[in-house]
Amino acid sequence: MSHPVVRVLLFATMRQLAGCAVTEVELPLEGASVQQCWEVLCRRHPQLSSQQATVRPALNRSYVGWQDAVSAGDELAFIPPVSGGSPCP
Amino acid sequence: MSHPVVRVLLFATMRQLAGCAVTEVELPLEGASVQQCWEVLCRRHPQLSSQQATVRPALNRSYVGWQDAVSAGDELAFIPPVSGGSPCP
Amino acid sequence: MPVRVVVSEAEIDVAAMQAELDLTGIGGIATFVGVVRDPDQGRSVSHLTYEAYAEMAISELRAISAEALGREGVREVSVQHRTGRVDRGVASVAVVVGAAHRHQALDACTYVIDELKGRAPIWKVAG
Amino acid sequence: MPVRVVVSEAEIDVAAMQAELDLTGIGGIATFVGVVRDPDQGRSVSHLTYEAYAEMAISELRAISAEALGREGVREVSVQHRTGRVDRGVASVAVVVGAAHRHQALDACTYVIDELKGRAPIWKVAG
Repeated sequence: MSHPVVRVLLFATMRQLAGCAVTEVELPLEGASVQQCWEVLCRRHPQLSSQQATVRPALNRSYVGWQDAVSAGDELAFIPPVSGGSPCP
Repeated sequence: MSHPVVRVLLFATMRQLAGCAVTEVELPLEGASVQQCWEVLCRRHPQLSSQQATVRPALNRSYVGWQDAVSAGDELAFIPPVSGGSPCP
Repeated sequence: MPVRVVVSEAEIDVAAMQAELDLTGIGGIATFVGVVRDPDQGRSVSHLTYEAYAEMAISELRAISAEALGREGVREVSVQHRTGRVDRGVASVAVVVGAAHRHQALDACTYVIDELKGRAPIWKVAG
Repeated sequence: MPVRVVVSEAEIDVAAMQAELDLTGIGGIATFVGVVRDPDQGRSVSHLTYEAYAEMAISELRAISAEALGREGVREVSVQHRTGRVDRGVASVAVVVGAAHRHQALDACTYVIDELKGRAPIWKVAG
């Protein structure tokens, strides 16, 4: 049986560090946590691991916690500090 | 010798009560106060006298106090409560 | 010229007011437009009529604008108020403020419209 | 429809956003426009480039707009953010709020732009 897979989207500094905008992560098990997906992602892209303190996870286009469960086919993103709007602090 | 004269402008409710938009007031003396001008005006238009608590005097297009001095040729107005802007309270 | 004040019967062109700003150093533009509200407290409103002591209103609005320009970051202030008949849904007043940062622009815009309502010799009248 | 959200490469037409509002019961329209500031901290800026997680940005901006609509008096919210290259002096973001009263409109406009900056997955990137 194949492992469940989630799509991981990478933006801005995360995209630049990883060198790709989209990747897939194979979960150790169905219902794995966001945190476990992050660890799998970082094994492939070790340069991302230092970013964990600054990114916020988003699952299927909503912010979630690191312990939330991920299912096969989900869209996962690790959102670096946002800087939209006008160029004000 | 003729008495000094000031122009008095009347707006909104003041204009409606007085029935005129502009009038002239003859001062009892040069350097009379805004208050004295008001009293002369109210002798001619007694229906205005009840408005004193709500109006603010303006001399030559700036708000002033009731005891400020008026000179011949000045433009005097008694500003009823303003209500410009959008129709919000 | 960082201050523009108009009190007139002419329709207010908000886009033109915004376009006239000198954008040097400006990161945020806050605009407030007051429109004749319909319905108002449950009643239908076809129009409002504004009367102004125009010369003094202009002088007060220039003073208010100068006070807003004295605030940190504020670079441009433009104010326009109509006189005469203004139909429902149409702008009776507009305030445009350009500033370096967004809160500077929004706060100064609030200041100008609040002071206008308290000090500018302009009245809604019957008719 | 009291909420409109656009995240796109298209130029922002603020006048069109304002014109699209349903003005029923509205007495005040507050608008914030963020423009690419030049100079910025003493340096000349030719343009900025914005990247967005567009689907999520739209979803967050809809949520923020709904929160603003939940405030007293707020009737209409329209938000637009650009992606890609935006030249200096050009709008990168615009927020338009229509409400019964002026402070409701101005406060809700401030709320939307503040939340946008904190939550919408949009980034300034090099290039």
